[in-house]
Amino acid sequence: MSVLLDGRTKVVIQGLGREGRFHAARMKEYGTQVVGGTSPGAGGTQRDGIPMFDTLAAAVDATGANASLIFVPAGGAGDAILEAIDAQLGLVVCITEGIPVHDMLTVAAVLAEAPSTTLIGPNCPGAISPGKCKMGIMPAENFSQGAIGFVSRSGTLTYEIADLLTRAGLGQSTCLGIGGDPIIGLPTPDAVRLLNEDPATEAIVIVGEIGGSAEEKAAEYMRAFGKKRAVAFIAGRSAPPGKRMGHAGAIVSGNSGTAESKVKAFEDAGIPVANAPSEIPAMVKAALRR
Amino acid sequence: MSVLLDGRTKVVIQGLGREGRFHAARMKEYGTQVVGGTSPGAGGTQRDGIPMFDTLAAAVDATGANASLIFVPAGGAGDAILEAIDAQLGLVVCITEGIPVHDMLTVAAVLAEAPSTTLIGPNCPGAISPGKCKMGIMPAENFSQGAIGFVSRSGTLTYEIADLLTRAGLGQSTCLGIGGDPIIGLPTPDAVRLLNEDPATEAIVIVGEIGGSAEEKAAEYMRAFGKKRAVAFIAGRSAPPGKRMGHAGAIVSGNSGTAESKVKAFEDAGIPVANAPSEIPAMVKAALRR
Amino acid sequence: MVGPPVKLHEYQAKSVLARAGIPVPPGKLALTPDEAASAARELAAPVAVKAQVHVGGRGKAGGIKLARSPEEAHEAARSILGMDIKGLRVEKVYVERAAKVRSELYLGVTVDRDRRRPVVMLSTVGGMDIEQVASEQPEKIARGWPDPRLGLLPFEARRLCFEAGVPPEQVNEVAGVAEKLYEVFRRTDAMLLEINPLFIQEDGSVVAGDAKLDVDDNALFRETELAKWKEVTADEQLEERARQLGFSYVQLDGDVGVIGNGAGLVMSTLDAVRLAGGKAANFLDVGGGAKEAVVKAALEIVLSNARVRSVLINIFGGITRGDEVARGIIAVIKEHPPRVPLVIRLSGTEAEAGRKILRGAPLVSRDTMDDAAAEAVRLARESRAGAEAVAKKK
Amino acid sequence: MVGPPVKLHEYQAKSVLARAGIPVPPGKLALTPDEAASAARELAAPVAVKAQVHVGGRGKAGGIKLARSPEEAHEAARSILGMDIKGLRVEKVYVERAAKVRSELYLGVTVDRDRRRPVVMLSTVGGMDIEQVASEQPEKIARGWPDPRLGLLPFEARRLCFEAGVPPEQVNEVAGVAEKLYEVFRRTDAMLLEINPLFIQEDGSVVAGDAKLDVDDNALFRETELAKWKEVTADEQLEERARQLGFSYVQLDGDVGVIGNGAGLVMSTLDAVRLAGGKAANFLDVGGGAKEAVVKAALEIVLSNARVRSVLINIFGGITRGDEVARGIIAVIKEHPPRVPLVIRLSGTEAEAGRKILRGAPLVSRDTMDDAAAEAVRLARESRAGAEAVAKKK
Repeated sequence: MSVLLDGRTKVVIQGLGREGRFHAARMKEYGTQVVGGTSPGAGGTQRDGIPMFDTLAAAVDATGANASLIFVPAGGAGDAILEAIDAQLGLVVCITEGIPVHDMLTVAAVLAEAPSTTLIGPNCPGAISPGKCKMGIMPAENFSQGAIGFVSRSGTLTYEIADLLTRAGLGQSTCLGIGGDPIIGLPTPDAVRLLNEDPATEAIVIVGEIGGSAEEKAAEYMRAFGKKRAVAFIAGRSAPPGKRMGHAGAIVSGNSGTAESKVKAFEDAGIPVANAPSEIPAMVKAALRR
Repeated sequence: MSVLLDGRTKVVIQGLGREGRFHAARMKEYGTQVVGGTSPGAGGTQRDGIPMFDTLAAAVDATGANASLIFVPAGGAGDAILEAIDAQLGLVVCITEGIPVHDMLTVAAVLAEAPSTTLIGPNCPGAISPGKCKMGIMPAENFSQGAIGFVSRSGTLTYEIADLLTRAGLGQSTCLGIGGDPIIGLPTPDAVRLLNEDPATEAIVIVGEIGGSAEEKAAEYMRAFGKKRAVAFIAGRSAPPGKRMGHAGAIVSGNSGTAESKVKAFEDAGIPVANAPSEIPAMVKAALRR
Repeated sequence: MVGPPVKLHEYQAKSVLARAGIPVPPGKLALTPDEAASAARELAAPVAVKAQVHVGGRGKAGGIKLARSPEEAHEAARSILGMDIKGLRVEKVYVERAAKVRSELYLGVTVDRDRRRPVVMLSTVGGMDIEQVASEQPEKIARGWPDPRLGLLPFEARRLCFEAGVPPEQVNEVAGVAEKLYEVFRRTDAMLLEINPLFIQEDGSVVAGDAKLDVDDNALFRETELAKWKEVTADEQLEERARQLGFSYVQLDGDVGVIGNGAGLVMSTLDAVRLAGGKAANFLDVGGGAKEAVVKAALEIVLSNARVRSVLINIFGGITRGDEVARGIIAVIKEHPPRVPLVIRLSGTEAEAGRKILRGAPLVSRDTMDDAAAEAVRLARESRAGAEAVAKKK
Repeated sequence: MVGPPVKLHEYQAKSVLARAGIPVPPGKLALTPDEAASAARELAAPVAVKAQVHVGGRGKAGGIKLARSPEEAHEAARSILGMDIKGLRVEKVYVERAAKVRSELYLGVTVDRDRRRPVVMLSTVGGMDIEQVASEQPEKIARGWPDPRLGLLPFEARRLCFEAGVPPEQVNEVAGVAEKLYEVFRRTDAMLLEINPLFIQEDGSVVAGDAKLDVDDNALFRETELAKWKEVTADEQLEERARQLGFSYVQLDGDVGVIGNGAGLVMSTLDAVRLAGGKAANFLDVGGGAKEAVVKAALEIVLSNARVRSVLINIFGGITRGDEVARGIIAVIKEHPPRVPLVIRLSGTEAEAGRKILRGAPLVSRDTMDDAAAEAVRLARESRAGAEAVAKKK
């Protein structure tokens, strides 16, 4: 098993342009069911063998899709997410970076009233249940099937850690790259909850970074409800306050969002925190042995 | 039993000004628990023995109210309804006439996502469960306790028919004066459903009027799910098309909203339709005998 | 008191649309043929000269004319100004640069009572009455129900276009117009906002052919700019005066004047009159808690209708008190005895006191609505028969 | 590439507020003492003369002066213009009619990440840094989280006022300002919008004392008017140039230059440098799929920092290809051999090909992030030690 996505996931690519085509091809190679694409005016045509539609509603009607992957540029991506919620898809992954915060505030308000839709991202690499389904832009070769649930706010750091896990023989149940923006669809605590409740997941790797207090909330949740062992890592321990470190969400403002606070929250919850990504595999193995 | 309001209903009056005070006094005489009133700036004072609050939130906090009755003038009444939904009250009755339609469109959208709140009105006389609780401006002496559920889009016509029922020995379980506006909180079909499912209600009197298609939908519902006998009456059979008959919602537009269509719908559902209010009591008695 | 929506003229509605960034053809209002000619000169003809009146079907009635020169515009305006269209005199024309039409769409927003949502409608059958399209070719109308908190979202606007069959090259522009139109609908407290037809021109651009904007009367308090455009036609003056006095009045074509309290009760009273074989001369709801002065004014308005042969007053007292009503009636009778018989039915709050006040006054009292209606109809019939007999004798 | 919010000056933010109907004192911008004096004359003194710079705490730094006459305004402007406040030179002052202050409020709107909602804050402790109030007297701040689809509703605005303890006579006006402020927040794509202090004047009226408006950099494409006000300080010029080249750059104060792909990976690389006992000179994320030219530009920017004593390049290839990165590095090395040692770690997509390209180039290659960081720190330390030895000898 896995969470959110598996062999039954049928994906429409919203905004199937150049970038989308590249990744759609990789996803199909991986075995993901890419059943359609949207691009206004392209309805009735095909792109790389993928049937195209003018609207997501038409695509879902015709294909029975239950998920979408969004490559629409930042100015229209909020609208694309709303379109996906309106189409009642179960899983929506938005890769797009740079969506205005106010657009995401609207999305979050609508999403709060659409409990059947899970949004991953925006500004994220996507999600993968190794061996079953890949919805995103991550290089598949760094991932392998197994029992480690993995949630991360980063992109390449996710690949790096997945690669370390894979080389150590620690395959993954599902990896959720939830995105580096201040307002995202599936924040760390919600992602951790999903993995904690997934029977196929034996241990959880939580990769956070400075900014916000999602890690503190996830730690709190695990302290109260944790059924699985967990190991955490926080990126940005050496980042100065007041500076945005690449991710719109990675900023220490005043006393909030510091790495210290996050590390302490995990340690208080009995979750060991790695000093470097390279420490993670051994710590996971140790946790599984406890 | 009764629906929506009974002896446990604790009411705050929103906009407790001159009109509100008059009716609050009548309601208290009737035995309704009027636990508070709101008027910005009046917090901490009393009006006719009713404790006053600046905000509804404060009133609910202090009194444990579960219902509100709104007398706020039209320009602010939509906001008052939103305040009541925000306070998570179970029952909100809005007496105010003349609320802009766009304000009610917003209210309806918010209400659709607040299933625990029922709004009666606006532009309505309110609701009464005779002998238990009165939330509205109706003269109590026309009503009597019994087993007839009664829903009506009108004000005085409701009193007239309640009076006829009462004189004929047909007491009422709950009377819902749902209001004459085109967009109301509890339209006829929903009100009929509540009464149909109320164990204390033996028969239902449905008083509609021209405009919209709520009566048709109520008839459809009763045809499919009706557990109770029902009698209907439609006001405005002789009204010309295109003219608003006193109520903002009482207008025949094109082919829609005609009395003929409503009468036919009820008759098709096996619900007899009275030609005049005076016929209703005998028809109810006949229906109960069937 | 509820009033009908405030209707804007085409030129007014278009100025509202233009400010919202919706393309409209350049145009000028003209009150005389000379003004129309100079407008045509300024706009560089050909132009359309269009009657500005608050009725539909002005095209068929000859209220729209094409003019290829200022002289033709002068001539067109001369023939349209002063014209009578469905009882309304044309006082002004709108002179507008003629569009180069490739095809016509319908685009409109109104309120869907059943769904309790705004509804946006788009059709490639433009220029026709949308109700007619709805009944004859319902599949030709695409509908969307935006969340009023979000407005018409870009994806919803595009979906409407694709569903309606708008040519792909025009989808972006038409969707953009639809989004803006919804925003105007919201911002103006509109009950109905239509662009019909919405022209697709030969060069592919999109422009509003005609525009209709009806504003919610209940929202005029905050639509101060639009409120200035409110016009009351001769027809509506009585209804408007009644509204200012605080009650609802609708003129009908029978001879039994009707006064009551509460819209449902008055509608039922009209129905009772019809059941008794008569026809009501009007609908008049004095509202809740009417005082003596209001009742007096109401009775005077009803009596001012020359067709009225009897008046039926039906009051079920709640907040309205029977004694107040009675005093209002007595005040009228004292000032000048009414020329037609009055039938009154008082019930509810202070009905007894009211009946006491009316005792001895020249009027008929009945206990029930049905009896009162029957009596009012009988009296009107008698009066009619008398009048007919007199007429025959002459 | 993510950028910091665009900060508006007080006078710019106030012009936005004024257009939205929020009361602000009359004021004029002045670039010279003479302009300040004539502004004071026009406004009829007393006035406040305020430095317009993008830093907090200008009051304490002497950047705000009261002037009771045009002459005093001249003198105040003379002393403020050209002043250095936290490293920024004052180029303009805002001359504003002085308010007659009875009390001061704080009113602000920002984004609450945890609740994923806008948050409106109101406090009767005005004129102070709100974070300080939040930590010292948290009970003094009333908060509301409006639904962005509805805006700040009148009842929510009133509730904030009553909860904050605004005097009842000012509740309507302050609530009105809060509603309008939220609307400006929404309409300007603001990340932060503050009126601090919001003055209650002696006559009971309410007026904005100071205003702060930070606009979402990601929304500048549609905030075309506000985008014109974007200013890049000397400090930020390098970061701005990097953003225009397509990558994120943040200047830090260590001596190990860092380049990587992906924000999380680069942050981890900085952390690895610190763990190895060093300090990073910068954060630089080349983003996803960086090509040769971008890598070249990135390396040049890092090397342009005189403090840099070694450069650590950490690439985990995904969309970014190792061979493209390698070619970018080689291009720089060929053009002008770098003055400091380069340490590179390539992994993931096309890492092997990249390593092949780099073979023989004057740089150190390592397999893991930890090893590479340790080596870069060691090299920087060596270089520092060498330099210190040289300095000592002199």
